[in-house]
Amino acid sequence: MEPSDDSLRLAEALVFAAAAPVPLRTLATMLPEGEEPEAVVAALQARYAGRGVELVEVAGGLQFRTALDLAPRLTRVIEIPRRLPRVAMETLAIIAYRQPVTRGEIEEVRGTALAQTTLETLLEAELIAPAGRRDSPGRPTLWVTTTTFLSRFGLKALGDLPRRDDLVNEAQLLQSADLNEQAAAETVVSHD
Amino acid sequence: MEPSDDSLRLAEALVFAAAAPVPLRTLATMLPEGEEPEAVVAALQARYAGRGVELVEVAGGLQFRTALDLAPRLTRVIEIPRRLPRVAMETLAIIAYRQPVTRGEIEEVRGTALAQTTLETLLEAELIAPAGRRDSPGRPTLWVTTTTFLSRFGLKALGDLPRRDDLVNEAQLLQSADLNEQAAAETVVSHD
Amino acid sequence: MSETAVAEAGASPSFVLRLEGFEGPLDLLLDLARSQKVDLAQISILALVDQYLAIIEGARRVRLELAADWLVMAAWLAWLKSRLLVPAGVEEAEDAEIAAEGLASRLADLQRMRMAALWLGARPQLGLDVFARGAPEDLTETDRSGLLLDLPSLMRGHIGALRRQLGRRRYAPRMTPWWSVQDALRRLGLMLGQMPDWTELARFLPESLPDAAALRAAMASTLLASLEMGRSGDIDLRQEQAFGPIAIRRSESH
Repeated sequence: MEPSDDSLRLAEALVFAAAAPVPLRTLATMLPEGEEPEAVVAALQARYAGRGVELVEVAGGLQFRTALDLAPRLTRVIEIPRRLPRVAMETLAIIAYRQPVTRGEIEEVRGTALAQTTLETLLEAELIAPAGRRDSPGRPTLWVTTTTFLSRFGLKALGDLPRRDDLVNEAQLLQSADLNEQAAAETVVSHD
Repeated sequence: MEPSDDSLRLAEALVFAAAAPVPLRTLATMLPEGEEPEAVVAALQARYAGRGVELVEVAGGLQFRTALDLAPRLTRVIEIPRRLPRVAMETLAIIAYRQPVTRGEIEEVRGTALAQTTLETLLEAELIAPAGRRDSPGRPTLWVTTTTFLSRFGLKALGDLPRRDDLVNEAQLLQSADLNEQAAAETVVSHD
Repeated sequence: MSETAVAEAGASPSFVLRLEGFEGPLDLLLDLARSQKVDLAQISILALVDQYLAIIEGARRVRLELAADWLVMAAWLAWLKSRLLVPAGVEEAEDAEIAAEGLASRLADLQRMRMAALWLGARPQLGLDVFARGAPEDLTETDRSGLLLDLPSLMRGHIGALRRQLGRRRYAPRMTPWWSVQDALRRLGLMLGQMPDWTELARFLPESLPDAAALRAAMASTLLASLEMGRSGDIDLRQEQAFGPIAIRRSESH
């Protein structure tokens, strides 16, 4: 069944207004009886395809986001924060894959001490959060990633991260991830 | 000249992502040479006409807004009930236990004057009601609790209120009163 | 980056500056391993050890201050190398191999995490590459008109009111425990047996009294008690003159 125009308008307004991704079940409660939220989302996604803003599924919900190709021109007007330094990105990746994880375990993987500022940077950006303590000597804090992490990197869930076995070499990885070439190239360069 | 689709996409993304209304001249600086911002805005407004969100001109520029007819359906009302102020709760308890009772008697018990707003709060909440007047000088109004009072507190009848003895023993109360006596003494003196 | 770092490792002292670009010994080792251009699972640990030791040696030649962990790793790698080349026995050879495998797997782990970081970094990031709505609308309304009413808070109000009332009522003067007539009767009865002859009434007063008022009260009670006992014939009383001391003794008829 085709979703009604009224449902489309309602969903559009709801997701448009929200500051954070809107969970599908929230949308479902808003829709008239018998209307499938998935069908509404699909229709809305089709309507916005190729436009300046797009409807994406992220961090367990729906959100409108500007099209990626417009970024270079938009950032001339919109102020953007600095990208995370390499150490922070590596630390974030370790936390994402091994969570919950202690600082000591992160240092073990990286083979070197972690500067205090690194965790602070990630905390400040709300990408990680403490989640209790490990029952081991010193009761070290355990770190996990947040929904902001998912949202920032455009992930629906942690399951969207590549499998560990696929993390072999760059060429393969970036290809398999089906990423925008420009963005990938930039990052690789800046990584050097 | 018809504005290009690229210009429309850019304007759409810019207005969407901006934290404040976007002035027309900011839009103008973003557009390719020869593109009229007014024409772009008009085309974008036409595209969004009748949709869940609308492109509106507000003070200082352009902004997306939820369609007016949808707002009431999307607005969620969050009820955060207030607590009664301590004075009001004490007054209500005095009325509940001693009804019918005059304002003067309440003041007698509390040892201090009762602000008019306190009785008004209770009246407004329909927790108390006047019930005639006492045959004494000035014929003061007598106050009693209402059936709303009973239902709001989940009581079948006034007899369901815990008895004084069930609650505390007087010796305990006296003791705790003694503890406060230094502080209380001043108040009592001034009341005298 | 990796190729140049290794190429320069042997000769030029300029490589030492590059050490600072590495995040610790494991980072350098991974970079060296990657430059072997083979699967990390098949790297030559011996070659890796040689390269690392050469770089550390070079750094020492130009007296670069090296953090302890670089040297610890160097010492451990030197040990590993000696065990891999000339093991003292089968067991030692096995230990060395396990250690080498452990190093290889740590490097593979770090490599995977580095790839993950790269993958993440290549994703369009919200707030950097793509943008959400800059001015979200708050479609919630707060209704604070309701009242939160429950019995516990009503009871707290009730107790508060009681306390207030009792707190003021305490100004009624409290009864002072005066020496009562009953007390005096009891004391006179007890003491009379020990007093053979006329004894002044004042001797029958309690030993310690807080103040003059209490003394007067005790005197009055004791007088009343003695009068009562005199009336019932238990004792005799006498007073030589008006306002003179009163003396009592056990009645002879008893």
